[in-house]
Amino acid sequence: MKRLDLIISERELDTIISALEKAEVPGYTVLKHATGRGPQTIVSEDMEFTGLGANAHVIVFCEGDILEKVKNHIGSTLSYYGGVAYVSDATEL
Amino acid sequence: MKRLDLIISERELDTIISALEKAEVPGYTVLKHATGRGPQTIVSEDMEFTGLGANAHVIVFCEGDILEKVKNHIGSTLSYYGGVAYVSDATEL
Amino acid sequence: MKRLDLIISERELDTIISALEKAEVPGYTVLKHATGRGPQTIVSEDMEFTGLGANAHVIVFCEGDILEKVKNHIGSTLSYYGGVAYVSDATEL
Amino acid sequence: METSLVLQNVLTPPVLFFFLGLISVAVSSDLEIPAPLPKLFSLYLLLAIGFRGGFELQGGLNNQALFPSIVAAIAMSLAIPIICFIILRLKFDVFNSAAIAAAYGSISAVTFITAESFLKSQGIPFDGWMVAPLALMESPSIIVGLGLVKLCAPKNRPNTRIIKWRRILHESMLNGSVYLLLGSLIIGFLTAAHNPNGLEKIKPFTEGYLFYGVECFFLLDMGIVAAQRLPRLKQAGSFLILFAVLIPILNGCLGVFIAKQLLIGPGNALLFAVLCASASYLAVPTAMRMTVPEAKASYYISTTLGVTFPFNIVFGIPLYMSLVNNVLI
Amino acid sequence: METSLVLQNVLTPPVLFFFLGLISVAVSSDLEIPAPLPKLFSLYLLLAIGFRGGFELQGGLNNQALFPSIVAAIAMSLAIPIICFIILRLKFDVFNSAAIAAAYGSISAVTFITAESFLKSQGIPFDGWMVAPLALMESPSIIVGLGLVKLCAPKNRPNTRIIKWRRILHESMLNGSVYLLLGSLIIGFLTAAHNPNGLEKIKPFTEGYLFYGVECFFLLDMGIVAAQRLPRLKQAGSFLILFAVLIPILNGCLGVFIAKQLLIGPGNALLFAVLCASASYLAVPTAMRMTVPEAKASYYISTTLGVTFPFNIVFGIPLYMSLVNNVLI
Amino acid sequence: METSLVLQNVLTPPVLFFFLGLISVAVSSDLEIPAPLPKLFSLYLLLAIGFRGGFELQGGLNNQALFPSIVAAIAMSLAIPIICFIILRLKFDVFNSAAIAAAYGSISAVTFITAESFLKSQGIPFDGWMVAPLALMESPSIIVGLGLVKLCAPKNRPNTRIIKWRRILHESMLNGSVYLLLGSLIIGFLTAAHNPNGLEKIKPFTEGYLFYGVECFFLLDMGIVAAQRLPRLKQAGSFLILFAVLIPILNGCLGVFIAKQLLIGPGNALLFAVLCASASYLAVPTAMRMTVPEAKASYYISTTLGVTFPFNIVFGIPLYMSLVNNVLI
Ligand SMILES: Nc1ncnc2c1ncn2[C@@H]1O[C@H](COP(=O)(O)O)[C@@H](O)[C@H]1O
Ligand SMILES: Nc1ncnc2c1ncn2[C@@H]1O[C@H](COP(=O)(O)O)[C@@H](O)[C@H]1O
Ligand SMILES: Nc1ncnc2c1ncn2[C@@H]1O[C@H](COP(=O)(O)O)[C@@H](O)[C@H]1O
Ligand code: NA
Ligand code: NA
Ligand code: NA
Repeated sequence: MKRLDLIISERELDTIISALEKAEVPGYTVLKHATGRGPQTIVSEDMEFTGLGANAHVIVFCEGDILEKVKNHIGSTLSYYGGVAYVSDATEL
Repeated sequence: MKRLDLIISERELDTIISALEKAEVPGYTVLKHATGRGPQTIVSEDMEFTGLGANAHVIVFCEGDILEKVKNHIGSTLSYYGGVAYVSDATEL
Repeated sequence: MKRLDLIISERELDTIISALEKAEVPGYTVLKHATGRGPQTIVSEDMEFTGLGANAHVIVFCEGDILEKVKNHIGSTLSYYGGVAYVSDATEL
Repeated sequence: METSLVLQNVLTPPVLFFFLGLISVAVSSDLEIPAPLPKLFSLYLLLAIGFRGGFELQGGLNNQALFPSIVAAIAMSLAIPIICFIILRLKFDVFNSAAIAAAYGSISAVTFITAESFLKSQGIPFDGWMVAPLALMESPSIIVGLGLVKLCAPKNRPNTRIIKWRRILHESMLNGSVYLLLGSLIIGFLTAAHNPNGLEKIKPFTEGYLFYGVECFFLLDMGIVAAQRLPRLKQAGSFLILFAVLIPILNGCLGVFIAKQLLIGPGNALLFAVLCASASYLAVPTAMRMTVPEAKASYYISTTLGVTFPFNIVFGIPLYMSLVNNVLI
Repeated sequence: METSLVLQNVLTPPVLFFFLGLISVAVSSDLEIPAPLPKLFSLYLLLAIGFRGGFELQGGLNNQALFPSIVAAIAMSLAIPIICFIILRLKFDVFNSAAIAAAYGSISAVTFITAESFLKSQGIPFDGWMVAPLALMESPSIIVGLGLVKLCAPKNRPNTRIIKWRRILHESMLNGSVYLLLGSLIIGFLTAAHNPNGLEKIKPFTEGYLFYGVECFFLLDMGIVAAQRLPRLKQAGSFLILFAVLIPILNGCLGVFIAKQLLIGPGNALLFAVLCASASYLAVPTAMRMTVPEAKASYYISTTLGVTFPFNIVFGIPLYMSLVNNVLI
Repeated sequence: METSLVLQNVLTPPVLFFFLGLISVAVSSDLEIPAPLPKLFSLYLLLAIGFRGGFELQGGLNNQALFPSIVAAIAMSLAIPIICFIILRLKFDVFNSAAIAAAYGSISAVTFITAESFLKSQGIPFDGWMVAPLALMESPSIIVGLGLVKLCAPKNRPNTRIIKWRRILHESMLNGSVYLLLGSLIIGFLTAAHNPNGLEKIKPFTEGYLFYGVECFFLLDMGIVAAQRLPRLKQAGSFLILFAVLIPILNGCLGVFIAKQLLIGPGNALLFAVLCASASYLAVPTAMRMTVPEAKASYYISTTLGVTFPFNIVFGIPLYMSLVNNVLI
C-alpha cells in the first residue's frame, strides 16, 4: 500500500476531491485549516476570514497503481494553483 | 521506529486513546476536525454541530513490538465503528 | 526526498519556523490545534483558551542533507520545551 | 390551507435566511459558516430555550393544561417511533427502520422556534411552558428506537453489538443537546423560583433580539446544510423521500387532533403539532450512530435535515396552522 | 484638514481598538483572535449592514438622490480599476496590475462602517440606503479586473488559464461575501415591505450596540492583521506603498467632487467618498486568487489591508470629511 | 458563615451553569464547548471588564479610596507569591513552588465577575473602578514568580535556561490577556474622557445582558474544564489540594482585613478579598510555561482551575462576604 500526502489550498479542495474520486481511491481524509509556505506563497491563518481560505492536507491510503491515475487527474490543478504531492510506503496495521 | 496513522470518528476517540494507553505507547498526537470518505461513510464538516462529530487523525511514533498490542486493543473498535490504521517506517531526527 | 514530522507546542511555533527557514527548507505545512501526550506532558483542547495553546504538527518535505541543518537549529528548542521529530522516506508523486 | 399563510410564513426573516442558505448551494456560491460557529448558535439556542422554558414552567405550574400536555407529548414520542417503524419495515431492515423511526419520534428545536416566530408575527398567543414538552420528547423516542433494535434485531448480531439498557439510558438522557436543554430548563426553573433578580438580568439574553438574530443566522446555516444533503437523497430512494414528507403531515394532523382534546388554545396547538411533526437531527442521530452503527447515517440524517426540516419550516407550519384553525375553531 | 478632526476620529472606540491591535503586533504581545472568530464577526457585519441597507432602501425608494447615487457608485467602480490599471502598468505586469486595480475599484465594508460611526459621533446625518451603492460596487470592479486580464493578457497564456465570461460572472456575483451582503439586503427589503412586525424584532440585532461592539472587536483583529502585513510590504516596493496611500486620496477627492454634483448632503458625501477611496480585502482577493493565480496575492492583499485600510481608518475619513466641508458648504 | 449566603450565591444563574458543567463531566455527558468558543467568551469578558473599568476609573479619579486600593492590591500581588513560595518549598522544588506561588498572587477575572454578580443580586453597592486593581495585579505576581526562580534556582540550571529580566517584563506585561485587559482599560478611560457619545454607544455592549449571558456560558465551560482537571489532582497529592483550599481562605481573610483599613465599604471589600483569594489560570500559567518549563503545568493548572476556582465560586465568595459583614460592620 502507498500513502499519498497532498497539500493544496482549501479553495481547490472540491476539484481535488472530484479528481480523487475519478481515480477511484478507496477513501481519503482531509485536514483543513493548514497553513504553510511553499516555493510560491505563504498561507497564514489570519487571512482565513477574507475567504481566501487556508490549506488543506489530504491523505490517501491506496494501492500503487491508483496513484498513476491520481497523478493524471490532479496534475493540472497542482500546476495551475500550486500545492505539493508526496508518496510514501505504508502497510495496513 | 514505526509510525502509526489512525483515522477514526471523534466519537470513538476516548476509547481509542484508552486502548493506546493500555498498549503502552510512548505518546500520541491527535488532530481533530478531520473529514473524509471511507468504504462505509462520508464525514463532512457541516454535520459537526449536530454532535456527530468529524474524524480524528491519531499519530503514534513507537517501536514495532508495541504495534501488535495496539492492534489487539483497537481491533474491535475499528471493526465495529469503521476507521483505518496504517503503519510506515520512521526514524528519529 | 525525506519527510519530517515535527510535533511541538504552538507557543514555540514561531521559533521553530524561523529555525526551519534558517535551515533553508523548500517549504513547510503547519496543522495547529493538535493535542496529545508525550513523555512529559498532556496537551488537551480544553486548555486552549487560557493561552497555553495546543500542539502544532509541522510537516516538511525536503532533501536529506537539509535535515542535518534542521536538526542543528531546532535541537535546543526541542530539548528545552519538549516535542518530537521523526523522519520518513517520501517521493514526489 | 390558505396560500396567504404560507406566504406570511415565508416572508419572516428566519425563513428568508433559510432560503438564502438553500439558494447559495443551488447557485454554488462559496458562502460558508465554518465550524464551530453553527455549534455556537446551536448551544446558545438550546440554552436559551431551555432557560426560558424553565422560568415559564415555574409561572405555569398552576396551569391546568400543563400536565396533560406533557403526558400527551411523551405518549406521542413513544407512539410515533412505533408507527414509523412498522411503515419503514416495508422497505428497510430493522436497524435502519429503528434509527429513522426514533428521529421522527423526537423533535427539532429550531422548527419549534420558527413556529413560535410565526405565531408572534401572526399575533397569536401561546404559552412559554410548551418548551417543557419539547424537552421531554427527545429521550423517550431514543429509548423506543434502541428498544426496537434490542427486541427485533436478528439473532446473529455479534456479541459486541448487544445493547445494554444502561447504555440506552445514558445515550437518551445524557446526550449533550438533551443534557443542555434539560439542565438549562432546571436552572431557569430554580432561578425563577429563588432569584427573581437574576432572572431579570438573564431574561433579555435568552429572549431578546439576540435570540431572534441567532435564529436567523442558524437558519441560514441550516439552509446550506439542508441543500447539501439533497444529492445524497438519491441513494435513499423515493420511498424514503415520500416518507419524509408524508409522515410529518400525518404526525402533524395527529398532533392537532390531540391538541384539540387538550383544550390548549390555537397557539399551543400549533406548537404541539410541530413537536409531533418535526424530526430530530441533534440527539437522535448521535445516539444511533453510537449504538446502531449498522444503520446508514445518510438515511436518517438526509431525510430529517434534507426533507422534513425544510418541509416543516416552509409548508408544514402554515399547514398545521390552518388545520388548527379549521379543527379548533 | 483640521487635526482636531483626526483626533476626534481616533478617539472613537473602534479606531482605538484598531490601534490596540496594531500596537500588539509592534510590541510582540501574543494577543490573538483565533480563526474562525474573525469570520464570525465578518459574517455578522455583512449580514447586519446588508439587512439594514435593505430596509432603509425600502424607506428611501422615493428619495431623489438614491438612483443617481447608485449609478454614480457603479460608474466609479468601473472607472477606478481602469485608472489604477493604467498607473500600475508603469511598474507591474498585466496580471498584478489588474488584480490590484480591481481591489481599489471595490469597497471595504468596515471602512464604511467606521465612517458611519464617525458621522454619528460628529452628529452629522446620513442616509441608511447608502448601503445600496456599497453592495453594488463589489461585482463591477471584479468584472473590470478580470476583463482587463482577458483583453490584455499576453497571448502565450496557456490554454488552461483562459478565463470564461461565465466564470467571471460567477466569481463576481456569487462570492460568499457579495452573496451574503446582497442577499441580506434583499431580505431586509422584503421584510420592510411585508412584515413590519418581523422588522421590529430584528432591527436591534442589526443596528443596536451588538453591532457597535462587534465592530470594535473586528477592528481589533484588523489592527493585528494589518500590522502583520507590514513586513511583507518591503517586497512590494515603495512604488506600491506610495500607490496605496495616494490612490485612496485621489479616489476620495473624486468621490467628494461627484457627491457634490449629486447633492446628497455632507454625511452621504463622506460615505460616497469612502466607498471610492477604500479597497476590497474580501471579495476581490478571493476572485483574483481563483482566476488570476499569476498575480502575487501578497501584493494586492498587503497594500489593501496593510496600507490603504489603516490609512483610511485613521487619516482618510477625517481628510475626506474636511474636503466635504470645504467643497460642499 | 451563614449557609443562606452560600445558597443565595449558588442559586444565581452563573453558578448554576457552573454546576451544570461540573455535573456533565461527572455523569459523562458528551456536552462540549469546542475551541475556540471559550476563547471568544474569554476575550469578550476581558475586553468588556477592561473597558468598563476604564470609564469607571475616569469617573472615580476623585475618589479618595482609589489610589490606596491600587497600592494595596499591588502590594498584595507582590506579597502573596512570597508567602506561598515559602509554604510550597516545604514540599516542592524551586520551579514548581515559584510557578504555583505566582498563580496565587495573581487574579481570576471570572471569579471577580461572579463576585460582582453576587453583590448585585444581594443589592450591595460597589465601585466599578475596582477593575483597576484587578488589571494591575497580574504583572507583579509574574515578576515576583520569575524573580524567585532567577534568585533561588539551583546554580546548575543550564545556560539556555537563564531568564533575562527583559524576558520577564515581556511575559508579565505583554501576555495576551493582560494586554487586552489593560488596553481596553485605557480605551475605556480615553473614551470616557473625550467621547461621551461613543461611550454611550458601547456601554450596553460591555455591561448589558450580553455580558451576563456570556458569563453564564463561560462558567458552564469552566465547570467542564474544572471537572476534567480533577482526576489529575491525584498526582498532585493531598498537600497541594489542601494548599489550594486553605491559601485562598488565608488570602481572603488578609484581603478583608486590609480592606477594612482602606475604608472602602463592604462591596468593594468583598471584591478586594476575592482578588487576593483568587488565582490566575490565564496569564500566569502561560508565562510560566514559557520561562520555567521545569515546573509541571499540571500542578499549577489543576490546583487553580480544579480546586481554587470552584472553591471560590461556590464557597469562597459567601465566606468572604460574611467575613466582611462581621469585620467591617
Ligand atoms: N516542501 C514542502 N514541505 C511541506 N509543505 C509544503 C512544501 N512546499 C509547499 N508546501 C505546502 O504547500 C502549499 C502550497 O505551496 P505552493 O506550491 O508554494 O503554493 C504551501 O502553503 C505549504 O503548505
Ligand atoms: N483509503 C483511505 N485513505 C485515507 N483515509 C481513509 C481511507 N479510508 C477511510 N479513510 C478515513 O477513515 C474514515 C472512516 O472510514 P470508514 O471506515 O469508511 O468509516 C473516513 O471518514 C476517512 O476519513
Ligand atoms: N510517541 C509519540 N507519538 C506521537 N506524538 C508524540 C509522541 N511523543 C510526543 N508526542 C507529541 O509531542 C507533544 C510534546 O511531547 P512532550 O515532549 O512530552 O512535551 C505531545 O503533546 C504529543 O502531541
Ligand atoms: Na416528532
Ligand atoms: Na473603492
Ligand atoms: Na490572588
